[in-house]
Amino acid sequence: MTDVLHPAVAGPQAIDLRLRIYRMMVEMRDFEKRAYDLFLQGLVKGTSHLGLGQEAVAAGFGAAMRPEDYTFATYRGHNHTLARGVPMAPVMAELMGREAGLMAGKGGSMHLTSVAHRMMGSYAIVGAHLTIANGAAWSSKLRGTSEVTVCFFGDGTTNIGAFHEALNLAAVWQLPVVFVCENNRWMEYTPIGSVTAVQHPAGDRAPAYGLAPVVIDGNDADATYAAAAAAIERARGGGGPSLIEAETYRHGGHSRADPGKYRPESEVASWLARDPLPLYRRRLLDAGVSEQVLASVEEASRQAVDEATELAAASPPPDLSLVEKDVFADGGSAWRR
Amino acid sequence: MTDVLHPAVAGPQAIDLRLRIYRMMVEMRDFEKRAYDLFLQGLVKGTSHLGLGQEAVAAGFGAAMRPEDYTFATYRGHNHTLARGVPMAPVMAELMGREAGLMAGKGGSMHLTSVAHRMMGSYAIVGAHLTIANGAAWSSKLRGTSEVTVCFFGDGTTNIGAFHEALNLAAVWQLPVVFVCENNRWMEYTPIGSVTAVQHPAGDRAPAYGLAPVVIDGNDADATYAAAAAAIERARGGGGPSLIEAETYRHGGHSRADPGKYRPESEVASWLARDPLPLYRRRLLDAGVSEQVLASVEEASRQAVDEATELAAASPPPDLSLVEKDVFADGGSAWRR
Amino acid sequence: MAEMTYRDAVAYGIAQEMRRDPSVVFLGEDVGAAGGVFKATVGVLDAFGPTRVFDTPISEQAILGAAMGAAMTGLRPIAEIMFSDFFAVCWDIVANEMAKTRYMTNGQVTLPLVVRSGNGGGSRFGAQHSQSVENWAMAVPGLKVVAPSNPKDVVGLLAAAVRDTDPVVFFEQKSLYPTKGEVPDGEIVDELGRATVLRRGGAATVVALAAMVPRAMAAADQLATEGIDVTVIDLRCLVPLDVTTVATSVAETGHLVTVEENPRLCGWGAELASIIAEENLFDLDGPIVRVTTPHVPLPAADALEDAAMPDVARIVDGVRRSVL
Amino acid sequence: MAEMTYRDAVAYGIAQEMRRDPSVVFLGEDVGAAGGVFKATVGVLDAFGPTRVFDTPISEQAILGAAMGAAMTGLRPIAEIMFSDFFAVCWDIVANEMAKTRYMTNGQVTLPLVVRSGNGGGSRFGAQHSQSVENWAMAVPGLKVVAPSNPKDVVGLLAAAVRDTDPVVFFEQKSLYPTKGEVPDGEIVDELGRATVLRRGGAATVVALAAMVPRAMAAADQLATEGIDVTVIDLRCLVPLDVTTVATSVAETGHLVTVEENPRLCGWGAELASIIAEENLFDLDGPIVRVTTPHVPLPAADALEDAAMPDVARIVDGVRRSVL
Ligand SMILES: Cc1ncc(C[n+]2csc(CCOP(=O)(O)OP(=O)(O)O)c2C)c(N)n1
Ligand SMILES: Cc1ncc(C[n+]2csc(CCOP(=O)(O)OP(=O)(O)O)c2C)c(N)n1
Ligand SMILES: [Mg+2]
Ligand SMILES: [Mg+2]
Repeated sequence: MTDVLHPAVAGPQAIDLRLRIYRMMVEMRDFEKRAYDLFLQGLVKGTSHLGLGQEAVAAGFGAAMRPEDYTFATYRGHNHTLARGVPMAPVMAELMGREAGLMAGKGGSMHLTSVAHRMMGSYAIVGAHLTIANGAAWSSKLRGTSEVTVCFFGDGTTNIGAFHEALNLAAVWQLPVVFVCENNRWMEYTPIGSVTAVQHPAGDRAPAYGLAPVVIDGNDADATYAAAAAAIERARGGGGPSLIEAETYRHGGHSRADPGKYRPESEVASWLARDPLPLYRRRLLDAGVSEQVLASVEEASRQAVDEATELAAASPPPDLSLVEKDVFADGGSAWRR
Repeated sequence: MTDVLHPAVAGPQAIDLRLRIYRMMVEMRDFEKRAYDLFLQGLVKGTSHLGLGQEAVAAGFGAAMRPEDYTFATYRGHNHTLARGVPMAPVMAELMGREAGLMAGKGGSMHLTSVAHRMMGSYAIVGAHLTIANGAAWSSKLRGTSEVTVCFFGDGTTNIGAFHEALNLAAVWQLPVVFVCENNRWMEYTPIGSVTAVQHPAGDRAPAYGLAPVVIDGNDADATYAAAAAAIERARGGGGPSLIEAETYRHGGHSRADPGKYRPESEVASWLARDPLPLYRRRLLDAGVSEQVLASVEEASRQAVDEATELAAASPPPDLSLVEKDVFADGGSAWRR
Repeated sequence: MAEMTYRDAVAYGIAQEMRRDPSVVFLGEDVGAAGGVFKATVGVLDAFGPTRVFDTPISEQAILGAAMGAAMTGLRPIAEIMFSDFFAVCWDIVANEMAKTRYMTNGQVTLPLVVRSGNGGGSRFGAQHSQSVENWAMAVPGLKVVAPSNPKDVVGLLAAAVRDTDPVVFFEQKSLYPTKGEVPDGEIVDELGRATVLRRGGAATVVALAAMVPRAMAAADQLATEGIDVTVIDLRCLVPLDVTTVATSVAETGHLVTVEENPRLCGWGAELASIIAEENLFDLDGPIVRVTTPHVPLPAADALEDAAMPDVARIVDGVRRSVL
Repeated sequence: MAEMTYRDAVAYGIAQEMRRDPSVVFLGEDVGAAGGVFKATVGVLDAFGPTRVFDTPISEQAILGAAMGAAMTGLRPIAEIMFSDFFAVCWDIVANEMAKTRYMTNGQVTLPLVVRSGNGGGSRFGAQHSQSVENWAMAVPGLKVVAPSNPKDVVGLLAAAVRDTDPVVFFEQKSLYPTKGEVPDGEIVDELGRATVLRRGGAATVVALAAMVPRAMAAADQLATEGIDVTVIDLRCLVPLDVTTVATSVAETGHLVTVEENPRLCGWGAELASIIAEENLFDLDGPIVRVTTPHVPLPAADALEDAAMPDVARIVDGVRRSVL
């Protein structure tokens, strides 16, 4: 566990950054709670995978990234999408399958993508996007830019072949990529410990790729920021890839319909007690931020979510012509001539 | 490197075993040299991948296995096939695409299989057979037998996804399987060091699966036997899988048409100087085996190869009806009714 | 005789076979303790315990490799690939290893195993969790391919698949899981490679598979009200393919319409159409019409997904175009 | 105008595009220093250096993932999958990622990349190194699929593929590598989706691809001696598919024979046959005949492999069965 604060969040001068991180976390939390409500109301029709409880990872890394950096995420990618500054309304509309959706409803919750924000996609086949993230990082390097790619995935993902191939290639080619394993202890309904040969699915495997093991408290946004800043800096400076394991927990089930009852109550309770939001809120209060400032962040977030929901709900279903659009780059789907 | 001899080969009473290992190596060497001649004569038509120089691995492990144990090998599997007692003639005939072939010509050099000898196949897609070897080991465990599975593969194979998946599952399920990485320093034409994040492609990765790193001198048949006996014993006793990296070298090119010229001359020379056969021969002489005994082993091998070649060459091409045979278990290929 | 969901029929069928034959083992992701992500294997772990039912890591290649190696050495594994889209991460084991090993070894290796998988669209899961990939499997020599449309067939065809000595890919259509049907009491064992004629009519032969079967039946109802009586055939298996039943019917009706969920190109409909166009051309009185999903990935939004997949209206239209 | 092997045309084509466009990079196993295991990329590393040509580990998923990520972010990669059989170990990246990402992102992501691969049989490599898998790619919406039959087309179609804004799977038929043909001087850029009519005759339309093209031409020669003059079409691309050229010819000849190397079920021949059987049924004067490899894995022995693959005699026979 990292117990030194990154200089950027250590001093009182860092309040702006920390408030930004807090704001991101609050927005993620409010957004996803609303998404859950909408699902209960039958308005989110497909599946969705919430990151409730894991906000400190997305926020800490999001805050440490520059606009030119690339994000690759999984189906559990709402938080990582918001962290790049993608507005809530199109994300909400995408979950609801509306025309105003980020991808006009064609991708759905599991595939959030906003190239304009360098949110390069959410991928729903476990493992694949680690190899694709490499490609973006490789391109950044070949094009001589200073872009860094950050790639998020879960603990369960460390047991699939693509993980291994991606990590090795990243290390051999010294790519500017940061792999972030959000170890929330569970795959879908199976505990990671029961199917993994090592205790830290990512941390204990870093040496297999010549990388340093890094295991951090993923519920502590200062710790995630610190690890992010260090790894991103290193990557940007030509120091190659990192593999970071952030220990965290999802508060709810795996996907929308799952109550998550297979988890021991005591485990759930102990992690709820370590909820990253109140933890960070307290820390900001301790650092001298006023209750009022925090409350106004929270109020703004609630409003933003309300507005986004309204906008999304007001949007019509996508035009049916979209079914045959954009299979190919000419905009169409014609496979014959 | 292992520098203690296994008790079984340590004392003078072990001469029989060591002679057996020597005989296996000599037969492998002679067999493959003949296979190469036949290729030059246009009699071996498909591709083939020789293990010349790597005999000590196949022989050491072969000698340590019991008849009930399973072997899984790669396209470079002639030696491992012979090591299980499969007669030379059908192997030679298979290389030549003849009716008398081990699989009547249907598989070819890359797919040597003799279920009767528990040689469960040679596999030509890098990595796949590690997962299949697990399956055999899993079955042995579930059926309550004491069978052990030994699975051979190359250094380049450690970078493909299936390697990772197989090693993790073997460790989690504590399967009676021994994975043997024959590190001959080269993939096809690319040196393993240039594409691998760690120095020992298997050894340095064993800890990623909770396994002990084991790197042995793969050109020393006593060392390979010792490592094999220890790992097989452990597996048989319920101690789970092992991953062994045997350092060795192929004397020739990757496959039949490759002269292997991409390799530095000094590297080739240094490894030829460590040719496992003369090394072991000298050791047996030192241990008191007579020149005469060794010469008779060698003479018998030459004769066996000659006979096998004759038998194979006398065999006709396979009957064309085999094309549509044994796609399915009813013996046929009918996909319709 | 009990009414049962398609979902429950899966667990019922697995249990029937595991009870009968101790060499049947079952493995996959979340299949044991959780009873499967589609809840199609609830109770199997409880009934047969952790020495026969195995939760695995997310390692599809390792899962199928384990199944294959076990099948080579005396067991009869049933492996689950959660969504059929994930065949893409382990296709090597299916297409290059399982399918070819008996052939390459000249019959030495036998692979009695079943790979079950949730297949198909209609659940708003988007392009990577909704594919119909039965044609991927059909295109590979050495695999048998099954796709039941109702609970009784799930049980009977699963039993046939488990007892079969070849590798069988068994597609369960995800959108059918909640549907119900009668399942007779006692052991049910069906036969691979026999299509079922669900309805007879002289106007055209409509051939469907899995989730397209109820839609084809609904289309037949609608066409009947217009005086167009069609034969509806549930293909049930793609390999072995029951050409006889289809060809016999086409000889009577003169018209063939296939209804498939997979995207347009190179589906089983194309195979069937080509067989008829080669062997029974002169029986045809009108064009062979294939109703398929267009050649697009599946969109996530409900409105779009519904528009993409073949529906009753498109089937009706397809029949009309054929009999015109 | 120079005579060149199919093999050399690959390196020539890659070099033409890499010279023209600095965003084109090239990666794969043994493709650089060794010039490729088929020696089809000799000289490319020397010409463009290690900042544009990359030897990779044996990690097909990582290779294609790298290509895809690079294509998303400004480069135009050419990736090699050594043998097309190995698509099975990275099919997820091809079928689930490359093919679907533009669609799922509503056009946000563009993937200008080419995956080249050695395809097909005839080299006695056995079942895991001899497959024709062009139908695997054709069945997946979102991929373009190319398979040239001669050196000039290799250069021109490769250029078209590299310049195309979509992911293109480019199949090089391994047994064609040593064959020679004329390649015009200067830049050669062809067009995807245009079949070539190689020979015209009124008796039947014979459509072939890649290695089957020279065999179809030889069959046409033989048939001509019997007074049966056929049209031979080299399809060249499967997606886009030049239905127009084929259908126009069938309208003239009344007979369609497809000659494909892939195993029987669900090949491009089935797709083409079904299209004609749906859209041009009444142009047909005889059965549509598909000449294919039987539905078997390929055997290794030369005698067996030759017996399995379509040869001139079987093509001749196929035409006879159609025109009868
Ligand atoms: C190749 C593949 N196998 C299985 C799945 C089904 N699946 C989706 S999410 C998931 C669990 C992933 O666990 P983890 O990587 O820990 O991520 P988390 O969901 O906990 O964020 C599984 C098994 C999949 N999407 N892709
Ligand atoms: C998945 C896959 N990728 C590529 C190949 C082509 N290939 C065959 S052997 C080989 C090199 C393997 O190297 P290694 O594992 O070190 O084994 P060695 O040949 O040295 O015994 C390659 C790349 C293959 N057969 N399968
Ligand atoms: Mg997890
Ligand atoms: Mg090697």
